[in-house]
Amino acid sequence: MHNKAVADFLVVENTQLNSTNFLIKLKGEKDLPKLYPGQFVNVDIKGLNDVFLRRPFSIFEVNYTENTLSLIVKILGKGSKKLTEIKKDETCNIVFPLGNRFTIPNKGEKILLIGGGSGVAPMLFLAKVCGLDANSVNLLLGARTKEDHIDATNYSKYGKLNFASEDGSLGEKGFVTQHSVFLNLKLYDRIYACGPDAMMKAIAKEAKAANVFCEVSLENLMACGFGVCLCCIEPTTDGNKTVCKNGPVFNINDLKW
Amino acid sequence: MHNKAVADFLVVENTQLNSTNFLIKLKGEKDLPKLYPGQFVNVDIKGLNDVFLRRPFSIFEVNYTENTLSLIVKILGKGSKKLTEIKKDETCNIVFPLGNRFTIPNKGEKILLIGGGSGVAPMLFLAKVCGLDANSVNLLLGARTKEDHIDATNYSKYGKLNFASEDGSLGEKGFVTQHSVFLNLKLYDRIYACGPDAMMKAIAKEAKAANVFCEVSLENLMACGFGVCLCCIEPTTDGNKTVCKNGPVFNINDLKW
Amino acid sequence: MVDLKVKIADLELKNPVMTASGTSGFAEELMDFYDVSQLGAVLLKGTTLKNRDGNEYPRMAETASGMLNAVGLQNKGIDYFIENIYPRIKDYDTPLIVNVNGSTVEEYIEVTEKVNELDKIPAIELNISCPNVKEGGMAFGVTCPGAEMVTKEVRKAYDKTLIVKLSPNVTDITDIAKAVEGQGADSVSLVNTFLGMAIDAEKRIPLLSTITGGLSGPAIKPIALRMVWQVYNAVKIPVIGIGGIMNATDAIEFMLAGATAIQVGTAIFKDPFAPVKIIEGINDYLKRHNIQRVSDLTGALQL
Amino acid sequence: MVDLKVKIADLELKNPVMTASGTSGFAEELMDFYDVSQLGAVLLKGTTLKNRDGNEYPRMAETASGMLNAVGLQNKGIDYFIENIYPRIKDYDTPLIVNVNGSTVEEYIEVTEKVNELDKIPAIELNISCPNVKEGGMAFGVTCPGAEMVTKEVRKAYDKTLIVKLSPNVTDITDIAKAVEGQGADSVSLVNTFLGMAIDAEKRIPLLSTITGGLSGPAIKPIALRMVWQVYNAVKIPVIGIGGIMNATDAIEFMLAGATAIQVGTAIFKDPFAPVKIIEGINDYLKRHNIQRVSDLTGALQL
Ligand SMILES: Cc1cc2nc3c(=O)[nH]c(=O)nc-3n(C[C@H](O)[C@H](O)[C@H](O)COP(=O)(O)OP(=O)(O)OC[C@H]3O[C@@H](n4cnc5c(N)ncnc54)[C@H](O)[C@@H]3O)c2cc1C
Ligand SMILES: Cc1cc2nc3c(=O)[nH]c(=O)nc-3n(C[C@H](O)[C@H](O)[C@H](O)COP(=O)(O)OP(=O)(O)OC[C@H]3O[C@@H](n4cnc5c(N)ncnc54)[C@H](O)[C@@H]3O)c2cc1C
Ligand SMILES: Cc1cc2nc3c(=O)[nH]c(=O)nc-3n(C[C@H](O)[C@H](O)[C@H](O)COP(=O)(O)O)c2cc1C
Ligand SMILES: Cc1cc2nc3c(=O)[nH]c(=O)nc-3n(C[C@H](O)[C@H](O)[C@H](O)COP(=O)(O)O)c2cc1C
Ligand code: FES
Ligand code: FES
Repeated sequence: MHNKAVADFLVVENTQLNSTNFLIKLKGEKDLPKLYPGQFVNVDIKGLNDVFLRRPFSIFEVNYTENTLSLIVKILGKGSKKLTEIKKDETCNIVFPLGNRFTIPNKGEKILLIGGGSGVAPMLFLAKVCGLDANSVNLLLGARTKEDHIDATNYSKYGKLNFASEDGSLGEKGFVTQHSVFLNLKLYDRIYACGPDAMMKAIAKEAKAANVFCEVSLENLMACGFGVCLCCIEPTTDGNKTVCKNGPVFNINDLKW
Repeated sequence: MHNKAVADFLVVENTQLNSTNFLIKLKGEKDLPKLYPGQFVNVDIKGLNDVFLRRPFSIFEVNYTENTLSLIVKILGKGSKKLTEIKKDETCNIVFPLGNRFTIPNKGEKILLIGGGSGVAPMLFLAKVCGLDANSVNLLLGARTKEDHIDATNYSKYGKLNFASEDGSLGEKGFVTQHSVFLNLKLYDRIYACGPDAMMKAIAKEAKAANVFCEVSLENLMACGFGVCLCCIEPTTDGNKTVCKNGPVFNINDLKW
Repeated sequence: MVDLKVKIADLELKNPVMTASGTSGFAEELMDFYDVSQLGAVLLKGTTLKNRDGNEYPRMAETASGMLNAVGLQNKGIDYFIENIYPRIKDYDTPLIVNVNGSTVEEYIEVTEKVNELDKIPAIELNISCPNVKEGGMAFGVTCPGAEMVTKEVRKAYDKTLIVKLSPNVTDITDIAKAVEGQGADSVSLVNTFLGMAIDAEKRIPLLSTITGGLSGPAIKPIALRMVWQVYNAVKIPVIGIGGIMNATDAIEFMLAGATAIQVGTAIFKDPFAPVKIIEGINDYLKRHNIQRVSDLTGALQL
Repeated sequence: MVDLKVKIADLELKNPVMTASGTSGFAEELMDFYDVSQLGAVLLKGTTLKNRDGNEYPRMAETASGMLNAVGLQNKGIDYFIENIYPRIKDYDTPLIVNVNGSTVEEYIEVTEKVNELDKIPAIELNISCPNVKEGGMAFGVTCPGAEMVTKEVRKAYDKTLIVKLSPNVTDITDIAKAVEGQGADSVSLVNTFLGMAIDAEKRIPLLSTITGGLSGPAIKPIALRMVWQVYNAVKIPVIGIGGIMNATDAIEFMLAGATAIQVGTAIFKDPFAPVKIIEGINDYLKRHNIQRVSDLTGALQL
């Protein structure tokens, strides 16, 4: 029943990962509930006259022992920028946990996880949670340049790391959909993706053609984040669904793409 | 002509003076113009959703060598509270110098300066600027309790210090208008006062009765601070005048009290 | 102990704090956070006769101290509500009020008739003020004849408490309030959203798919408060105040201006607990000011 | 170089950025900060036939992203203006526009006739939308017959550019805009302030001496922008956009929505340099987007 909360978290870390991405680790006062890849939190951005609503960020890492959760925050506009300026020991108020979650794959399945930009956050979380043999997991991370990539070396124990960059400065040159691990999608039992809309659509198109199970996590403009305002809709075969509550994870077969 | 400015100042000091008052010292980039007792600055309070307009504060001290000006800020509501939380090395945007000024007394005149609460700020500034023999200046500072008084010992070189407190914990017990130096106003050539409205009215009444020159500095709600909005009016014998531009200093004979 | 109970015609509320329609779903979403039985009432999402997909994305734009929405009454229709949602929520221990919408008078009547049959719905709020739909909606709410007509017909079809929700997009809201009072409305709630617009200057496009949308949030509070005060002075039926209420102080201001109860809308998006905190805050205020009954606040502004 | 010039009927402006009436005094106060000749135009403080003391203190209340004012047209009357203020300011190198007010049509006419004689005043703005005075003011601005009547009479008395300033406190602002256009207005400026109210919950009193006042600032921007867009699509005369413009982006949004020029009001209180910064910001935008003439922005919203 009362499975969601609003709470002040303590900022225990704020590390700049690269030119535009920050890792923000938040410690809860009460014990965290179990959190799942795909879920997000809605953050109150304080101290700006022109930011009124909260801002949604995916859960990237959870540590139940420390009672912390981490976000990867990319500077996009005024709210995200302000959030990256938050300091250790300040409080950060979040609404959580929000959204549905990715379907956890079955043992033995071969999976491809694709993250673009700050969309890597839920993908790395998912890789960790899957609990699969690293050999059966391909992680494909895409960004514009090497600079924009987040260091994911720690995640090689959860899957094979592959990189794509538009300028070829890290991994293969081009979009993720041009990467060699993306060439034959029939190799995978499941594909999961999170990233910019255009990327999600390109992936969905290929996954559909290859008839492979594929879940994508969508981003759009939210007012409430928990399903009451109906602002964040995505058209589906079953009508308009909320990205914040019915999503953010959708099976591509349910989308009208 | 262009004798007013809007500028970012650097906070070089923020010292808590007592339970509710803070001394904030601001350093300008450009050379300060000559500033006069009675003038004020209008401060942009950053980082609050519910504070939209600037907040006016009297100039308390000026140091042309350091290029600094200081304010005494008393916590009254949300904006003043936030301002007292400003940190050294942060910037503070002010519009300045605003308002008219106290009439500087002539050599040899006997004067009484009365400051109540944060109204001590312009009084101490005036005491310093007068350049009179300390023997001819009586400074009367009033507050609720000793705790609420600001340490003014440094100012004894500019005049004789007298204190009034409602509970008798510092100086004489009672309001400033009950203080012994206030008993015979005929002793003074000029009386200057700054403080809460009720105090100003009580002083004005006695000064009028004694027929002594008296200037009071008024506080009221301001939107612009430089005379364009006509929100901050005080009725005078010559019609409604703006406290921010025609004031804040008024000769009591011009007021409709 | 202070008495928080208020009455909207025959409808008794535990306290004057309701949630606004379209900002609290069908109460279930709030149940994810806390027990809605604490609330004075819950206004359910605007309901029409048939399924409505609502408007296209984007439906939301943030503005200074507010937001624009262009949801456009997305809902699955009254029958779906009755069959699928009502059974799940009907036993919540707080009055559930259906927000009734239509493109035509007939549609309003049909929805009302169906709601009239629902035991556990003690009141309806007639929405003649939605700025986000092409037909009906606000059109009825901005002229006296329009407002009169639909109120009159719905009144005939409804036995329980009839609240009419007014549009602020009018020259004189007291005219509309008096018109619906004259046709038997038990209460008026105001305001719905203001018609507004937002533009992306860089891309030179509107930020909403519908170009214009409804403005809500603290930005509108001063106007809403003025309207509540005007309407309170113009009608005899209880007034429900809505518009930018974020905290207990805001709620109390609306009551002082004349509201018998208030609705919390956009504030819920920032903090789902806002209505609960507002109840607590009102309680504290009454204690601090030594006021026995919250109803004593209604219209208690000293002029 | 980009071309910032715009035309309001026969009135040529260096750039589209004016200051709004009542927020920039008689231009002299801005001269304390910078040379007003940089500005597109300066709208002078609302002027009436006779001296007006305005309303009692308190006249101002801060609200979320805005403020309420209840100044009530304090001014020394048109004769005082002509004798004492006009000589001091008439040679400022920017169009000075008198904001004409009255309680009766006759008063509007008399003020207009006197202003008509002033060589250095190239235009007037007819204020039929002030919410802060008991008679006249907004009363003329909220009905078509009222707006028509006063516009018609003033038009007869005035040879130069006649701008009519519209009230947002109406059901359909396009009706009023069309009505004044029909009576010969050269341009419409909108919006004036929204009628609002603020209360001190602790003291249970209104925060303004007049109970209600006019709301301005960013809070109203979305509504003002919508109205400008509607009016732009309804009339042929140039539209001047006003309401919560704080920066160049806001100004550009109003132009995209259909404004030929804009006025900066409340923003001046926060930063007297706001109009100057807005001019710079528009200039940068045009360069960045490779747009030659600022006038190309007017109505350039892509739907
Ligand atoms: C479910 C979900 C999970 C997310 N997870 C992450 C994450 O883990 N890390 C991360 O960095 N970001 C994430 N985002 C995106 C993040 O919420 C936005 O970057 C942030 O809200 C932007 O706020 P801002 O104030 O910086 O931008 P603003 O200044 O408000 O806007 C800047 C520009 O970006 C556009 N914009 C803003 N938010 C969105 C959006 N959600 N969709 C489309 N356009 C938008 C605006 O329209 C505007 O043009 C997520 C979004 C969603 C919905
Ligand atoms: C010319 C001038 C000089 C001043 N000099 C000083 C100074 O040197 N030191 C200092 O501490 N303060 C000074 N003040 C007062 C100071 O401006 C206010 O305390 C401050 O603006 C309050 O802001 P706030 O956001 O804290 O209060 P808010 O939260 O906005 O308001 C709190 C309460 O105080 C009332 N209030 C706020 N400001 C005023 C006011 N100016 N007059 C009457 N009631 C008010 C409000 O109506 C409200 O009830 C001066 C004021 C003026 C006009
Ligand atoms: C996203 C959203 C959806 C809304 N949907 C409805 C609705 O379906 N029916 C209705 O009468 N009002 C609807 N409203 C208006 C609110 O109930 C309320 O009148 C308005 O938002 C003003 O209050 P607020 O400022 O507290 O939000 C909606 C408002 C928002 C923000
Ligand atoms: C303090 C104040 C005084 C005003 N006086 C006048 C006036 O005399 N005449 C007039 O037409 N408008 C007057 N206005 C309205 C402004 O010109 C402008 O239309 C309104 O404030 C909206 O713009 P803004 O949000 O940029 O301030 C006044 C506004 C304020 C805030
Ligand atoms: S953001 Fe409100 S329903 Fe999704
Ligand atoms: S505050 Fe605007 S005139 Fe004084």
